[in-house]
Amino acid sequence: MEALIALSVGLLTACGIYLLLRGRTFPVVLGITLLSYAVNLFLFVMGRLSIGVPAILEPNRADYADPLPQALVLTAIVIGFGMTAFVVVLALRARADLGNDHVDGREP
Amino acid sequence: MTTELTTLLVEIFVALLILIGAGFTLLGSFGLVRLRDLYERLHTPTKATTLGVGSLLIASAVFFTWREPGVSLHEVLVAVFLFITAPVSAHLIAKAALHQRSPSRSGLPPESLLEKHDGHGAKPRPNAEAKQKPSQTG
Amino acid sequence: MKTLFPHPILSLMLLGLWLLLVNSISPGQILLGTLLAWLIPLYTARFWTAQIHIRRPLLLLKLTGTVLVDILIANIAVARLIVGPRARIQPGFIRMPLRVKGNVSVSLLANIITLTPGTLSASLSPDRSELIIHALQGEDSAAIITEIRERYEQPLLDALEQT
Amino acid sequence: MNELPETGLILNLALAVGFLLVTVAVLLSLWRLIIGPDQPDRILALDTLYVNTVALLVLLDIKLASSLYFEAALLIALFGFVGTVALAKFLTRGDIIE
Amino acid sequence: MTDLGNHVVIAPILVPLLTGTLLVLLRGSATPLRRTISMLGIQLLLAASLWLLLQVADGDLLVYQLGSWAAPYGIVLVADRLSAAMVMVTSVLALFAMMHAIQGSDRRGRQYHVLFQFLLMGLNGAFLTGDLFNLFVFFEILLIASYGMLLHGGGAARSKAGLHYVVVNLVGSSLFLFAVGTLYGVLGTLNMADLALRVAALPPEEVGLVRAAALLLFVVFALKAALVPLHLWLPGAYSAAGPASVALFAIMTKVGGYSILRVYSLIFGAEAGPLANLVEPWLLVLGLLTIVVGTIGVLASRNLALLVAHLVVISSGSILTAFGLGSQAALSAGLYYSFQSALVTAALFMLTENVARTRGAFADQLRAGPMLPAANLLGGLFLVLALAVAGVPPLSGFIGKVLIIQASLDTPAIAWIMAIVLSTSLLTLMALARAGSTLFFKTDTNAGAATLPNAANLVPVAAVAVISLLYVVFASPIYSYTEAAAAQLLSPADYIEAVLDGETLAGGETRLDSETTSDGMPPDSGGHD
Amino acid sequence: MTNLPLIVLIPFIGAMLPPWAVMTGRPWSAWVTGGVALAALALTIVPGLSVMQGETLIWQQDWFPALGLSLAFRLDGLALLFVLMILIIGLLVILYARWYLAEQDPMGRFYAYLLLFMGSMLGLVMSENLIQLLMFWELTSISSFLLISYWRQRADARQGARIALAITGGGGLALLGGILLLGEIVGSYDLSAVLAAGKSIHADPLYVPALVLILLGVFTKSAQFPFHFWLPHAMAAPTPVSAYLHSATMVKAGVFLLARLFPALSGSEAWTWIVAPVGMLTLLIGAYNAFFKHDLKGLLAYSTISHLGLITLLFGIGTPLAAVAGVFHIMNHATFKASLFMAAGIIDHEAGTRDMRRLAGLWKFMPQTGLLAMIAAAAMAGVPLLNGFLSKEMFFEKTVYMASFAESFWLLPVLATIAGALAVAYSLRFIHDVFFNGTPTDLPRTPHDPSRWMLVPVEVLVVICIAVGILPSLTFGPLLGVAVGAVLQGPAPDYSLKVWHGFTPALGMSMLALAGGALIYAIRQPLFRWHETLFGRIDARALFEGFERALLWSSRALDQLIHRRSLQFMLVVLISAALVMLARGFWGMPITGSATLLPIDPVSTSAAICLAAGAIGTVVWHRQRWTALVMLSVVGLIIALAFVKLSAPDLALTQLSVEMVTIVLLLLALHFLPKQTPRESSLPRKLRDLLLALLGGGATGLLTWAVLTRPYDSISGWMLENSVPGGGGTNVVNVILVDFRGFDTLGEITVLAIAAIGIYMMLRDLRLDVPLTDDQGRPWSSDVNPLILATFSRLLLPLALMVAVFIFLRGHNLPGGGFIAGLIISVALVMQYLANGIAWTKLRLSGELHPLIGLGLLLATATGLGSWYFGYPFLTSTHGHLHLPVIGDLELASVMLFDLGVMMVVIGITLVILIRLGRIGLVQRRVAIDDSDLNR
Ligand code: NA
Ligand code: NA
Repeated sequence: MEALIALSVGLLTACGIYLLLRGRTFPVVLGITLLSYAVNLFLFVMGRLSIGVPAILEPNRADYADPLPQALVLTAIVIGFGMTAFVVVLALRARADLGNDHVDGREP
Repeated sequence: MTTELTTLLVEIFVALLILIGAGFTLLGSFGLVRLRDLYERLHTPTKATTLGVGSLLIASAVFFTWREPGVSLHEVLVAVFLFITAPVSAHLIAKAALHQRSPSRSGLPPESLLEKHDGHGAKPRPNAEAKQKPSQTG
Repeated sequence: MKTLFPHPILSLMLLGLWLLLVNSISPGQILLGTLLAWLIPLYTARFWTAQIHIRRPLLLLKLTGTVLVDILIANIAVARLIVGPRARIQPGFIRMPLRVKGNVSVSLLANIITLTPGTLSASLSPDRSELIIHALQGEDSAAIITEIRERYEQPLLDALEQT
Repeated sequence: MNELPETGLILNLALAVGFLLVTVAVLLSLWRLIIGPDQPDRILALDTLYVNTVALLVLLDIKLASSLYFEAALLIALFGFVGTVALAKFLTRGDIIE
Repeated sequence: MTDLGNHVVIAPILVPLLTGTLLVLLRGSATPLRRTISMLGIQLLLAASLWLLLQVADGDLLVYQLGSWAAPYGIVLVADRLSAAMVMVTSVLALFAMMHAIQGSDRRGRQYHVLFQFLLMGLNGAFLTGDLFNLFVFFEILLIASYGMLLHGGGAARSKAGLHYVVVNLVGSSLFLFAVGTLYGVLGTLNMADLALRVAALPPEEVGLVRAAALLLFVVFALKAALVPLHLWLPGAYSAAGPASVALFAIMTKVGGYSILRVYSLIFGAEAGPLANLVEPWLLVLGLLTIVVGTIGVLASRNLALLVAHLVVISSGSILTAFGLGSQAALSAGLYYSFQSALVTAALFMLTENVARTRGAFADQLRAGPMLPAANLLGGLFLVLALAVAGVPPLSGFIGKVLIIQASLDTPAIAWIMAIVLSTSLLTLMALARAGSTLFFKTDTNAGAATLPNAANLVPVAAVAVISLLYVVFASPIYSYTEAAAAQLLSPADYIEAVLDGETLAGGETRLDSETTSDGMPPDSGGHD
Repeated sequence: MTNLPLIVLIPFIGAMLPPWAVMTGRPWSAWVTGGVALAALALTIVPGLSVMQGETLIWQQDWFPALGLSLAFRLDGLALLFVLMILIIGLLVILYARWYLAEQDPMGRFYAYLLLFMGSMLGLVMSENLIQLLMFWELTSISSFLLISYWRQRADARQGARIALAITGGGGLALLGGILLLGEIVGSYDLSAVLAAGKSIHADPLYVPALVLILLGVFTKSAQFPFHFWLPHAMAAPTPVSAYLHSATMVKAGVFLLARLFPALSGSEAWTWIVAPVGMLTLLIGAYNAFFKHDLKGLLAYSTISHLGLITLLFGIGTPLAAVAGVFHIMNHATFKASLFMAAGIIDHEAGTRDMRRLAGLWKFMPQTGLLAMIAAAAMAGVPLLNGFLSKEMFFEKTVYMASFAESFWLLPVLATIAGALAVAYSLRFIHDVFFNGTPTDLPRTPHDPSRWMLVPVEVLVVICIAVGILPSLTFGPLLGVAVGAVLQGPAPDYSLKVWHGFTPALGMSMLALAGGALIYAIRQPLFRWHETLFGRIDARALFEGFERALLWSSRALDQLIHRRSLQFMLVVLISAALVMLARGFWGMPITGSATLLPIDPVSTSAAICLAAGAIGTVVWHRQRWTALVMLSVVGLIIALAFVKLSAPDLALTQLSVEMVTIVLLLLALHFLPKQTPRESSLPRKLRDLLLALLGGGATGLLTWAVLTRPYDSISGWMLENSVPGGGGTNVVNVILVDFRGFDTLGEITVLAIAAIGIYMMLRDLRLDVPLTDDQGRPWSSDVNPLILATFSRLLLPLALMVAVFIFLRGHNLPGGGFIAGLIISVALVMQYLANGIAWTKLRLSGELHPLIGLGLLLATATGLGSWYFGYPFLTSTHGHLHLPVIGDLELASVMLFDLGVMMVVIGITLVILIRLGRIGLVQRRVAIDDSDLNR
């Protein structure tokens, strides 16, 4: 399972980076989103993998997933959402101001 | 009835529901792959998949009702929700497909009809509700 | 009373929903559920512009039963079509003029058509006068329209619209 | 609660088969999603994928004998619908909130 | 009721937060009211910062346990000499920037004051937090506020620069999370003091991972600090932003520098075993390179705002070069330099706007424009600030540069540092002389008439000029403070002890025994039971 | 003693007066300035007298001990000599400038700059601390920049000032380096300590670098070859400035420093081999160029260069007697050169030109000026009975003395004589070409002697030249004595200040020079032509300009290379940097650890396949943006499933909700963006990006693998244990979010609030073209709100609200919480907008949603502040059970209020963002309709 997760993180990062390096705003936003998925997944699994043991306290269970990375990822997701929303609107603003959707503001 | 027998019966019942549910779920997706045009494919998930998941949800309701104290019916909520929304989703997808003139094996309805359904040609009836201010009671 | 309890049926539904959600019928939860079932419709009342007047509740109940049974039939039918030879599928579009007029009844009819055997409501004309239906075995469109009219549209008309 | 019997063999077997079938369903939906060919096809496939995952979650709930993931299933059902509506409306109207 | 004095550590965060929130609630209120509230907030912040500074000046470390949860379990704020000084400089800068903004540039959009306050909150939080993930959160606060402030006023140039700035920083934030995640994944904690303890006791097989994370974190901080080659975002962003915004941005590169200083002295400091002094060699080389590249930018700039933006890069390079030397004298020199360069570059940005405004269509372009009616005043202020920033006596930059060179005298890097610092100073001076001579001396008779600058607009600029002089006059006490701050940084044991309250657990030891459990309990937990 | 700093301070304070005084009347600024200089001079008298007794006065005040910087002033013979020169010539220049400056010249500014310069010069020569000396040194560069560029409208003035600043300022920086090294060698920056260290400094390995750097400062300031070229261009300054800066003060600062540090630095081979040749070259080049300049001030400028070379050469020779000659020539040169500059200024002022090719026969028009100029020029030429003769004689004597040491040194007296002859020639030219040699041609105005007072300063200086020339030991003698004592830091050598030394080789050289000079002048016309063809094109300014242009060009080229305004470039750099650092971190370390791993199951594998398909699909279809978006949402869904599988229900719920809102957001945005991405990346570019992507993916994958295969131990055990007793909730994740790490959450909602504000700001007045057709060119369906959707979506709202309340209330103990509840409500409301439109929905929503942002933030903060009231830190929570009849046990926690704040912020923000974004199209369409109305 660990290998699967590592591969997933790597793949998401790779796809995110490739899209980040495109010349138009929309693919870049998609890239940012993919990259933040990678980051969130990565940050989450830093508490290691555990199946069927959510961090909801129950009287007869001793095993729990590490709750702290989950809390961190929640924060990261929320912040990431705010940032994505901002950059999406900025892309629109740039398109309106610059007349095109190239990240450098000019058609190549 | 002994506890063991109850357990067995419930288990068999739940197992059956699971198998039926999973089977229909698969059937829905299978149709998605097998059928030949979008309009045909639209039939399968709306019916089979919805029923399949509904069956699984009932299995869950039975299982938890039996396993934990009290009646567990909240799964019904999801099932009802799916049954209400699935046709709406299908309707909207079909509408989009007709708008895009997605090809159909049997041929699309006449263009004039599609134009009319797109709201072109005939003037659409204005949405009366949007204009009038809503009263408290509606 | 109307302003205080704009939608008693909705309120009841919501209370039921609450109890389903919490999986409990303790007095505290009933009280809390009641409170919410009162407050939420109060806030959302203005979204419910069309008041549904159920004239024949029993007919509606019967229709519900018919639909549920038809859903099961529909699934088996569809299953056979999917798994069986594809040649058995002779699809076609059917244009069905509507007799129901109300928002709720038109919507209900469209949904029922989709959930029941072999048919799918593909498009409702913007003036709500007709429905384009896609049928998996649509050679005999008249028969399909007749069946829909008899099985679903008429009961809907009777239960919700006929005065 | 602790005196409850363990999940039995039949149920486990059914769960295993169930997981297998739903997993295949997921992959088939994914296949349709990938091959399209039209935009509405992809919406349909995505919608089905959402419902398939509801099925997976229900199975997981039963398997873990814990209803902790019920809300997730509920939200997937809800958001699958909203997503389908938004994607479809984009195709017919462009402006989805207007 | 409690003594409010106990909460002085968190005040620099809460004051702007509450001011900002109040301004959000007063959506649509009149500009004078917004200005008054904003200004009052800053004055309150200034008072709080001063109070905090006085509290830590004698060497006390103030630890504030949020939610009464002890470190390392909860988040703590820590005020030492360095963080208090950073907060103080931020507050002073905020005052000047706000004085400038309320002369009219805040009017270009309604949200200026809100964004300004939240940016202050982010800055102060970053300076005060003792928790690595919380540092990330405050980074995000200050970044998103800075995105807004950069775009404040709108226009094509800002949109383009903003897009670059935002996307680059979003990637930076992702890297931050990768780094923090790895550190947590290996060390199992987020509190910086606790991280320091655990790094010191790191088993050899984990060294590679932690080093990778630490270096990745360095990339993030270097990006914020505009260390070459990660400075590319800065010139465009800073030159496009309105001066009322960018005046406050002058401190933002300092956040990067601060974080480098904090993390690599505390967590990866001298006691970090195989990871000790991890980034110093990088810092030294890249810092010098930054100075060179910044100077190239200064020479090549065709407008004043861009030139000043490159000056920010140079000053960042100078500070990080000093930090790269690592000795107490060098850190102290870097800090001394850092405080004044933030103020001076901010004032230059403000002056740029004043000049641009009087020159009409010529704005801040470095070409002959209309005769300036107030050339003496504007040019005089420019001269003073230019000298200060180029490191020419008798202004503050001179002492800063001398201190940095002096700190390098007995190191092998002396030749490089002296050659680069001195020659770039000359080139900077030449470029500034050219710019000043073009702007204030040279006139194009066909250029039409310039307008008279608003004298009130120049008050903050003049104030910084005076401060720059006073900074030299009182160099000795200021340096004593930075020296003490550097000493505090170089003895992280005190910090660790203060934060963990004497708890000296080595990494890997269990913390789950009942004793430590009760340590972290709030005094009133379950109070109503 | 204590008035030493006052001497320096007075001009600085006085510099503020002239701009005020000028308001009373122009002359007032001159009198005030003169008064300031006089006051400083008066203050010098008492300490000056003690210095003449051989004392060295030092006043010291700690300033910045850590740096070695103290406020320290020193008055010894050398300093006194310079102070007197600065103040006395300064007074004369002030007087002269009063009549020199034209009506339109702002006089207040002139005198202010002049006093600034005077103060800087005084500070420089009186500094006891070397860093302080350097500060004044740079101040002289800056104030001279201001003085040279005084006529700022003139391009040559601006440029001359910039060249001067670049050269002398740069030299100052080198000097700084040298001084820091010297201080490092000696251990102190106090001059006394440095001088006391004496020759021991030479042994230090840092000596040569220190010497070179210090000499760079000296040579630039004193216009030594090859830095001499700034001086002629500084002649664009008003003539009083030239008379002051370029005779007695600014340019003398360099040689002053040579003299000042003479005991510490001189006497080594390096010293001799650097200083003497530079001095000699400068002497010759200056003299040569002076002769060929047609501009009067140009001639004087090169002559100054030449004489500074002479002084430098003398110090370079390094013997005590040479030093005596050097100091003596400093004094003499100051007097005759200042008077010559003033005379040149008068000629320029009265005749309107300084071009010697136009000037001629002025003797008839201005005999008084002519006489004074003639005497001063004779002094410059080294004519006996004038002061210039004496020091030049001493110089010749030293060259002869040096020649006796080595055979090859014979060149020295020869070159000295040639330079002497050239000096005679240019002095002759100055007199003959201007005052005689025919009649003036085509002068702008008719010249005549200037007003009486303008001549007084020249007369004073010329009288000194004569007096010193005849009675050297009675005039400059005593001052020279103490000055030399100070330079040598010991007893002065035996030297005699006599007019007649008998027939010495030096006298012969003098005579030879006089004769040779006359000869050179006689054949000037062919020489001018010869010079014109050989060196006519060489122009130092053009060289500097060329250098500056090259610097500018190369920096612009480099700048364009480095500072590319390309996002892709920035990202490539950033990602590469991260990769390099990761590689460096991992280098040589094992990747895989020893922890036991979990098995892989088919469901997870299939999910991973979906994830991969979604991610790769997003990349593959990124040109078909809508399709890419669909693929992206698959990734989001699978991530949520992963969270479910890996025991993180809260995360799954949040991920799903955020995912939903993000997709709606992206769809809203996509409407206004192109639906396709053009193909514009070249194949190499794509391959580069692919490589970088694969490396990045590989790196994070390996990082993940490395961490996951290692066992660890974390602080979260404590959190599990304390969640119920400390935080009052069984959902540990939620307790961490709202309690243990509630501060993070407060920050997180602040980020959201700021994002909303920024977005709100960006959307104001946003004008975007609304596409009238879909990407296949088909007009949009006009069925805006399909009925079936509208009908069923209305049912959704109350249901979703109910679910949200449920999720919110249970969050503390079970998966859920304010954030998720907020998003559910938001999505339900967004659904209303989707199905029914903005206008319809807005009418039915009670109240605005914007205030929720501020109120939520306020509520969350206020909850945190509430704990202050009970004496606990910010965000300290409390919880407890409330026993109510019928209802039973009700658990309440203060963090629920906090969570409520979070929920409010989330609702406010999501709707503000989405609805405002949705409204763009609405507004645009309305605008379009209005426009078409207008057109009709
Ligand atoms: Na039950
Ligand atoms: Na002539």
